[in-house]
Amino acid sequence: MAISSKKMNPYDEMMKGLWRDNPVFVQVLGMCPMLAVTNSAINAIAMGLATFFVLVGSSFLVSSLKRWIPKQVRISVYIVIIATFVTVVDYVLLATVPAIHKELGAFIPLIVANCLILGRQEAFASRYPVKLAVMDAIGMATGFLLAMFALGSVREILGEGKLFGVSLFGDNFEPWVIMILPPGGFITLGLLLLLFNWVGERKQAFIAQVAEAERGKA
Amino acid sequence: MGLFFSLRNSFDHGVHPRHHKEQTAELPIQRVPFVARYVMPLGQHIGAPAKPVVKVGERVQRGQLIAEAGAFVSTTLHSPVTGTVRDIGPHRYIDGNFRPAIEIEADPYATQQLPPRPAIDWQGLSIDEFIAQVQAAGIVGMGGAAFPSHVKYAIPEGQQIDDLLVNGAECEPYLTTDHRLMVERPEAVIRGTEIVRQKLGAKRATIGVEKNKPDAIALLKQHVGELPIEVLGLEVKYPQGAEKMLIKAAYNREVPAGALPRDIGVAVNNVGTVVAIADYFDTGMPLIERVVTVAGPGVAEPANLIVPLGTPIREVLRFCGGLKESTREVIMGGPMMGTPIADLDAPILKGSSGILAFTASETGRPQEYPCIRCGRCLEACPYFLNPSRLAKLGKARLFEQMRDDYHLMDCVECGACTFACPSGIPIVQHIRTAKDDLRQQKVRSEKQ
Amino acid sequence: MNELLTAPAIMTGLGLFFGVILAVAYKLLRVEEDSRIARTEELLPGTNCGACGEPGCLPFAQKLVVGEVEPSKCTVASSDDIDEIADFLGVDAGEAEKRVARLKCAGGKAQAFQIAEYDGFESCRAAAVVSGGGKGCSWGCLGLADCGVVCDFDAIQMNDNGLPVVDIDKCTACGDCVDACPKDLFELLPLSRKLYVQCNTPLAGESVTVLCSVGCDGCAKCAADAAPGLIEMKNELPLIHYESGLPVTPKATSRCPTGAIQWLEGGQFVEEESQNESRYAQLH
Amino acid sequence: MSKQDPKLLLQPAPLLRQGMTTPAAMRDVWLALLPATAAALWYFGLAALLVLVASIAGSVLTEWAFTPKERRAITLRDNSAALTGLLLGLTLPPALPLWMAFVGGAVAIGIGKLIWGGLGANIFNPALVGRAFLLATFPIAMTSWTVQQGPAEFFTVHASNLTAPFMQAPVMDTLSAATPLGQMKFEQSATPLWDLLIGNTAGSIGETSALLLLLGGIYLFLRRDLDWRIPVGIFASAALFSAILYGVDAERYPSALFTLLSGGMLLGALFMATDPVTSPVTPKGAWVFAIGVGFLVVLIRVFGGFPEGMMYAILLMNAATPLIDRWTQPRVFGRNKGGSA
Amino acid sequence: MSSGLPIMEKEPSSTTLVAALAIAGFLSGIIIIGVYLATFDTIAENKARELREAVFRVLPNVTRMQKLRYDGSELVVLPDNAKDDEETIYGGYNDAGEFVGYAIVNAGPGFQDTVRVIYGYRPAERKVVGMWILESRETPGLGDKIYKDAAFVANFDNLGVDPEIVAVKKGTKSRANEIDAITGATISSKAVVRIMNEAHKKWDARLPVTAPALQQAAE
Amino acid sequence: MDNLIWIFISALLVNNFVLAYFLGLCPFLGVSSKLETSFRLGLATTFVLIITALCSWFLNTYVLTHAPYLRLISFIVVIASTVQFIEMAIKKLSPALFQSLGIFLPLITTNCAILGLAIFATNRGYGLWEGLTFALGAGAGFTLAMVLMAGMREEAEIGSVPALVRGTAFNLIISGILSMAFMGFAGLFSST
Ligand SMILES: Cc1cc2nc3c(=O)[nH]c(=O)nc-3n(C[C@H](O)[C@H](O)[C@H](O)COP(=O)(O)O)c2cc1C
Ligand SMILES: Cc1cc2nc3c(=O)[nH]c(=O)nc-3n(C[C@H](O)[C@H](O)[C@H](O)COP(=O)(O)O)c2cc1C
Ligand SMILES: Cc1cc2nc3c(=O)[nH]c(=O)nc-3n(C[C@H](O)[C@H](O)[C@H](O)COP(=O)(O)O)c2cc1C
Ligand SMILES: Cc1cc2nc3c(=O)[nH]c(=O)nc-3n(C[C@H](O)[C@H](O)[C@H](O)CO)c2cc1C
Ligand code: SF4
Ligand code: SF4
Ligand code: SF4
Ligand code: SF4
Ligand code: FES
Repeated sequence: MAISSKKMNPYDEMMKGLWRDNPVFVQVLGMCPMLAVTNSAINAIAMGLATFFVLVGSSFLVSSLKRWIPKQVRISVYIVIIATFVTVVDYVLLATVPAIHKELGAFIPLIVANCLILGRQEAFASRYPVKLAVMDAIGMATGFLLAMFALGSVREILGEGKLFGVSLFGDNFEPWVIMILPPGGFITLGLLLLLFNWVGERKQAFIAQVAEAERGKA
Repeated sequence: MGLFFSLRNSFDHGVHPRHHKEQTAELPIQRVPFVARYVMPLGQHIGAPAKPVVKVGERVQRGQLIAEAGAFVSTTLHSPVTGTVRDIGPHRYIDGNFRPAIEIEADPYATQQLPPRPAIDWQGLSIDEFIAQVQAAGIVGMGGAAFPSHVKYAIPEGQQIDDLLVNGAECEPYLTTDHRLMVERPEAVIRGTEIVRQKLGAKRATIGVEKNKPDAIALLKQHVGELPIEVLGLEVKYPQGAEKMLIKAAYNREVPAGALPRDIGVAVNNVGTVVAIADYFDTGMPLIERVVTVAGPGVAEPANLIVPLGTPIREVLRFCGGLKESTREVIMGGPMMGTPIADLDAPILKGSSGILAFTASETGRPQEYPCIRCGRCLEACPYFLNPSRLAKLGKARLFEQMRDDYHLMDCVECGACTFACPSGIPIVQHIRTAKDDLRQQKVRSEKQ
Repeated sequence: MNELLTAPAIMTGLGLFFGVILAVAYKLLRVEEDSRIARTEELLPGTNCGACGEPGCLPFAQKLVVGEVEPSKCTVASSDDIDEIADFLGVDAGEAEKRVARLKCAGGKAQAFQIAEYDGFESCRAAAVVSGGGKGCSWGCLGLADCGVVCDFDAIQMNDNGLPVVDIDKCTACGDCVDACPKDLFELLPLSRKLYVQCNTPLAGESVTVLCSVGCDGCAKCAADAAPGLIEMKNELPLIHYESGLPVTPKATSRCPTGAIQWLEGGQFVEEESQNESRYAQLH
Repeated sequence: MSKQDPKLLLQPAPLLRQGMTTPAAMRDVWLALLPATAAALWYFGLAALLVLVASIAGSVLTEWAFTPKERRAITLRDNSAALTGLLLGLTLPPALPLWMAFVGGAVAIGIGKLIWGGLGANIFNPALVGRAFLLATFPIAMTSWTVQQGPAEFFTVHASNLTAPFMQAPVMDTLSAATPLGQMKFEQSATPLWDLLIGNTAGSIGETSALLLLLGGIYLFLRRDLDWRIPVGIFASAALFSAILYGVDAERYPSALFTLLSGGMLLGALFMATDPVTSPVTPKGAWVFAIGVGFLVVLIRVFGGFPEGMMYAILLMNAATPLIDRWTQPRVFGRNKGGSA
Repeated sequence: MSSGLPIMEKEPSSTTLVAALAIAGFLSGIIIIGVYLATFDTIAENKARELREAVFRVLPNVTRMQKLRYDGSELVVLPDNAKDDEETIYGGYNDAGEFVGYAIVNAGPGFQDTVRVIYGYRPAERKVVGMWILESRETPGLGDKIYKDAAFVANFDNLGVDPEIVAVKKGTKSRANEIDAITGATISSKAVVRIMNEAHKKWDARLPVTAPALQQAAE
Repeated sequence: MDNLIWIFISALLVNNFVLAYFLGLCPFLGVSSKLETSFRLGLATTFVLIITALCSWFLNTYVLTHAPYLRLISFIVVIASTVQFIEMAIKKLSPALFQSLGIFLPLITTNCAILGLAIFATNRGYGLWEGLTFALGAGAGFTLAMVLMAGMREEAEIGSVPALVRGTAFNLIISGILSMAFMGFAGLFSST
């Protein structure tokens, strides 16, 4: 196992999931739920929260139990752990918010297959202490949640003229039906990503400019 | 299909550029006077360079051997003038690079007469002797590629030439050297054809001439007499003169890719080549001069000329009244395949069929647009390649893919695709660039 | 109550069943392979997400080990992990001394004479196949940046003089520029070889100087000024025998009439004066 | 050396060119579309003109805005962005709100063309990407057809045309009409062929007049701007498939001629499937492409959910074009089909 | 990972592996069953309520229901928690426990994907008395009008089934067995009709005019 | 029979797993850069989907009737283990087959198309044959989408896609256009 001896700051571990290593925009993971259930902001948030719970929970467990899990079966054990959490979420949602559960449909169970979750177990939780693992999971899950929310709200606003079901533009708004349909999901996420890249590039250019200016001064 | 082809006498695809031959088609061939300095590059043919047999300071006679063949695929060089060898070393070649060459300073007082020699009895020669004679005469293909002719005549064991095809297509615009030769010396064309036909043991010979030269076709037909030589009018289409296209047009047969015409029993010679052979056997004159068309909108007095090899292009142009002010580009060869000339001091070579000068209005580089995949290049390419794809891959520097998946190496660089492209994409240049890169990589990997 | 038992029972059963099957399969069906592959796969996140463009972590690891891909293609691993993989795989690369690409020509626009004007698309090789591209010296740099285009590390920039300047920090000596240059002008040399001939022409004397003001005219003064045997004149160019072990000093550059031989502190064509300054500083 | 010479140019051979240029090809398409466009104005009046202008404006402005300054002059001069706008406009209903037409033009160029790298790089037909986007986004407005009002009421503009951006178009029941294909699909009633021929039907701005479209196609063919294999292949395969169905059940399925003359068949087959950029370059590929389009159109029209399938058929075959191209390389001279000598 | 593990650390015995998996399975089984049992009642209740609501919606005046199943010859009453299958329908009864009509569920392809329809049917009058969509992925704004458009749903409140239900262009409805299709969503409308016609064909002969009497009182 | 045909067409075109259901996007976006690989991944996925259909039918019929709450976890464990077993077996028995198809197996088991198939098939109450047809259609649809996507990406790779757009953003947008084109199949064979 590769446990780096470098000192790691839990806060940094958390923050990196939000932007620098954002699971959606940078790592391109978990695309299926990202696109499938983001046709409204509320669904996106529900899915994001479900993922949050599963990710943080299983990271905690995996990190705590890592000493007792033989390497050869670790994937299988992780899957069992994750699937257990997902089943729990599934039943809890079904019992408490059946309407949302119906909307999210088959995608709750599919959280198990979200590469993001197993990926964090393998790449992080199984290698680092509990505290770091949980912070990392929180960061990643929040990054995922934010991305879900961004996409969900764009799609809901344009697709229905509403946000969280509240009408924004009055009755006469012409909804952009495509936003709710699959192509709209792909294209909107593509454009969001483009925006993300563009901002990143701008930032780089800005940093370079500042550095240049400082070098000029020195 | 077959019937259709034989009626049409052509190949598939190709393009129809304006032929622009009116400038010089009617002008008789003139001789240019001797000048002060001649440069004979040692490698002006395909194959190994020749090896000098003279030294700096040595006096040479016109027609004297100055370099011997460096290998079997190589040929001899003879002095184009009587004079003194001034230098043997790097001189600028028409492709802009420096190449080893023999520089001869003409003797201004010499008569420049060829020492008279008796005609050679070609009929008595065995094929091997014939081949040796052709090599000794320094004769190479005059159709442009400058491939040593004797090599073409050395037919490997087990192969048989049935047809000799003499290439009088002259499909490149502006050029009229072959045309003038056929019109002015039809008997030499026929005699040269007959010599080669008999020596190769071919059953028949065909002289293929594009139909835009009706006078040449008529004259040749008159001179054929009883000989088994057919004079065939061909559709006017570029590149009718490319040998594989010519074979397709004349005999409706395809030479397999990578193979030579002789593999399907055909030998192809340019009319200039057979005339050079006729002259050598008649008068003993080796290849020391050739016919060159000087034309194009940038030339003051276009002409068809007999030029001693090694004459600087500058001198040839001076004889034609020099370049017009507006000239922007001078090329050697035809406008479709010729080489742009960087330095007018470069010499006329055995393979130089024309010197063409163009002004800004012809050489304006077309505005390049992205390829719109219109397919015109595919329908132009006589080799049925996919030039659009080749150019796209070339731009992306995917040279291996061009070679392995899109038959880069089959391209003869005829330029038909670039001619046809509405987007002004320099397709052939991408192709040449790719070939050059691959060639260099191969040399490098062989070195290691 | 019944259900309270079925669930754990079924799950334990499944676990046992597949545990046994897999354990047995693992024993019977295992295949030996390069142990580095397994180790590399260990270091990868194991997400099998395909984001690297390979069909999974194992195939990615296989390609990593043979050097076909770079570790950073994995989007999931953190940068530390990636460093670690790079370290692990880099063990046997064993680069003793840093090498950089050096250019055998200093004849930029201001020094080398152009006899004709190339009018085609921007590429040295494309220009080279059109009658040499019009540069008087047919061995010199054409300045159309093929080398810069192929450099994956962004290490080559064309300067105002039309010459490629290699950023010696970015250059990894990958050799792509060497392959790309139609004039064979680049060579990969250890950074420590400071005495360097920036010219490639086999011409000599006046033939050179009419074409280029910084070309080597083959005068052999450098050879005379260096330790005997260090510099040999070959093809009208100085050939420096570093392998001879003879002392190499800037003195060899002192009488060069054209500056074709240079003492390089760092990169080539860095501001001309500072380089000359350092040359003189070394001399005196 | 000859320093006193005028510095010669080294421009690689060939120096001669055919004379055809890409902007000229685009101009030809404009000319070819002129008669059909004029007829559209005759039938649908000013409203149609406004829709065309809006979609062209959307296209051209987007092209302008997202092209780096130094390339702008060239890209706009090649006429292709405006052509995309025109072709998109011709496929829109005459009563479409202008803002939607504008959005369509912007999407056509933005997503259909620019993200691919501009002219020549796109795989999908930009005009149809724009239209598919509009149809999926504003399905109701995009399927509200109007009856022709004729030249007498040239200056009539529909209230829906002038809807404010992002707002819903008012329902216009008085003028609404079904297209021949809609009637066929949902009522199994075929419009008389003569009406289809001269364009006396409801439909999108440019698709109604079969005769004038054919005329434009013939012009393009004569100018060698389009690959004749594509329209011929589409017509042949669509007619064949449709004739077979007609043979099976003449009550339910349209005849071959109806299939050829109705809807976007002619506009699509002559002007959109033939977009050189998005159709195969190889001659054999053109056949495969065309037959695919012909088959898919009939499949979608007859068995699918939409009355009209031309747009989707072309887009689907566009997606397959890279593969078609790869698998239909011409047989190289002197080689057999497999590519060996 | 599957194979070729590094031979660096000592390998745990196969039994350890099997045991680890078994233990993980065991624990997860316990957790899952725990959650399952804890949520079971609520979920069951939710489901039942949903079904009840649907049945009540398509059968006016119905306040009680029971599950019926066709066993090949006649309808038999099933307990409420029995598993549904294709042969299951629901009987609706009013306050007084009198039979009102059947609620029938059927599914079939719609415009985009499967549509599940439930409708109320009164054999005595040979009339459909209500329709509701249980599940569909029809296009928002178009196809989803089959349940969002009250006017369309109202079509089914008093609809003849003989010879079969027919969807006609909006505004042209003239006979008892016709419904107005939704403009712009003719296909979804027709799909609903087709699904109902199919179900009707299957059930028509099987349904007695009065269903078996209400057995247990649903609260 | 009609029903089976519709299930097949629906999974292949109308409700394409990738383009309409958003299943299996990770490999679809990640591994579709080369045609050859895409096609093989498609085949391997179809194979795993069929195994999945078999497993889930088996579980549904014999195990989950007793314990429905174990659906998710048992699907996962059984499918993953079965595929892993097959992977090992192929690797041992036919290294060639392993190199061409087997290396994809781990990637496939971790993607949601597989689990999605099992869940959809169960939700819809498909029997064995329906499940297998569904798997075949979904696999063919996945392969079709992969191959089309790879063709386009290979073409765009050597084209002039702006640097800013290159990468995932571009892949998503062209998937969107492809998905839009596939909308043309909506309602196929379900109308009239
Ligand atoms: C594109 C192309 C065009 C050619 N055009 C002619 C031509 O017009 N006349 C000609 O004699 N040779 C032409 N050649 C050269 C012939 O292919 C062939 O090499 C020549 O006729 C052989 O005769 P030679 O060896 O005697 O020159 C052309 C070659 C190419 C590739
Ligand atoms: C829904 C699902 C998701 C999975 N996700 C992952 C994953 O993200 N990464 C992973 O390595 N294995 C994952 N697996 C397990 C793999 O399919 C496969 O069994 C495993 O990679 C084999 O690894 P091993 O050889 O280390 O046991 C998943 C399995 C399932 C059923
Ligand atoms: C994006 C889009 C989604 C559509 N969704 C549906 C739908 O869910 N249900 C439906 O019946 N028609 C839908 N349609 C319309 C059908 O394609 C078809 O045009 C319509 O059913 C014809 O009905 P009409 O004759 O009433 O206009 C949709 C059209 C588009 C463009
Ligand atoms: C014959 C022909 C047909 C064309 N058809 C279309 C078309 O249907 N849609 C379009 O956007 N552009 C069309 N164009 C213009 C151009 O090819 C198009 O803008 C490119 O696809 C943009 O890269 C056409 C051009 C020609 C020459
Ligand atoms: S230059 Fe090559 S590719 Fe172009 S037409 Fe000629 S043979 Fe074909
Ligand atoms: S002729 Fe030019 S524009 Fe047309 S396909 Fe060929 S390269 Fe492209
Ligand atoms: S070094 Fe070579 S590749 Fe680089 S610019 Fe000079 S000639 Fe071109
Ligand atoms: S003479 Fe030397 S320095 Fe000058 S251009 Fe030639 S190679 Fe370069
Ligand atoms: S989230 Fe669906 S395949 Fe990765």
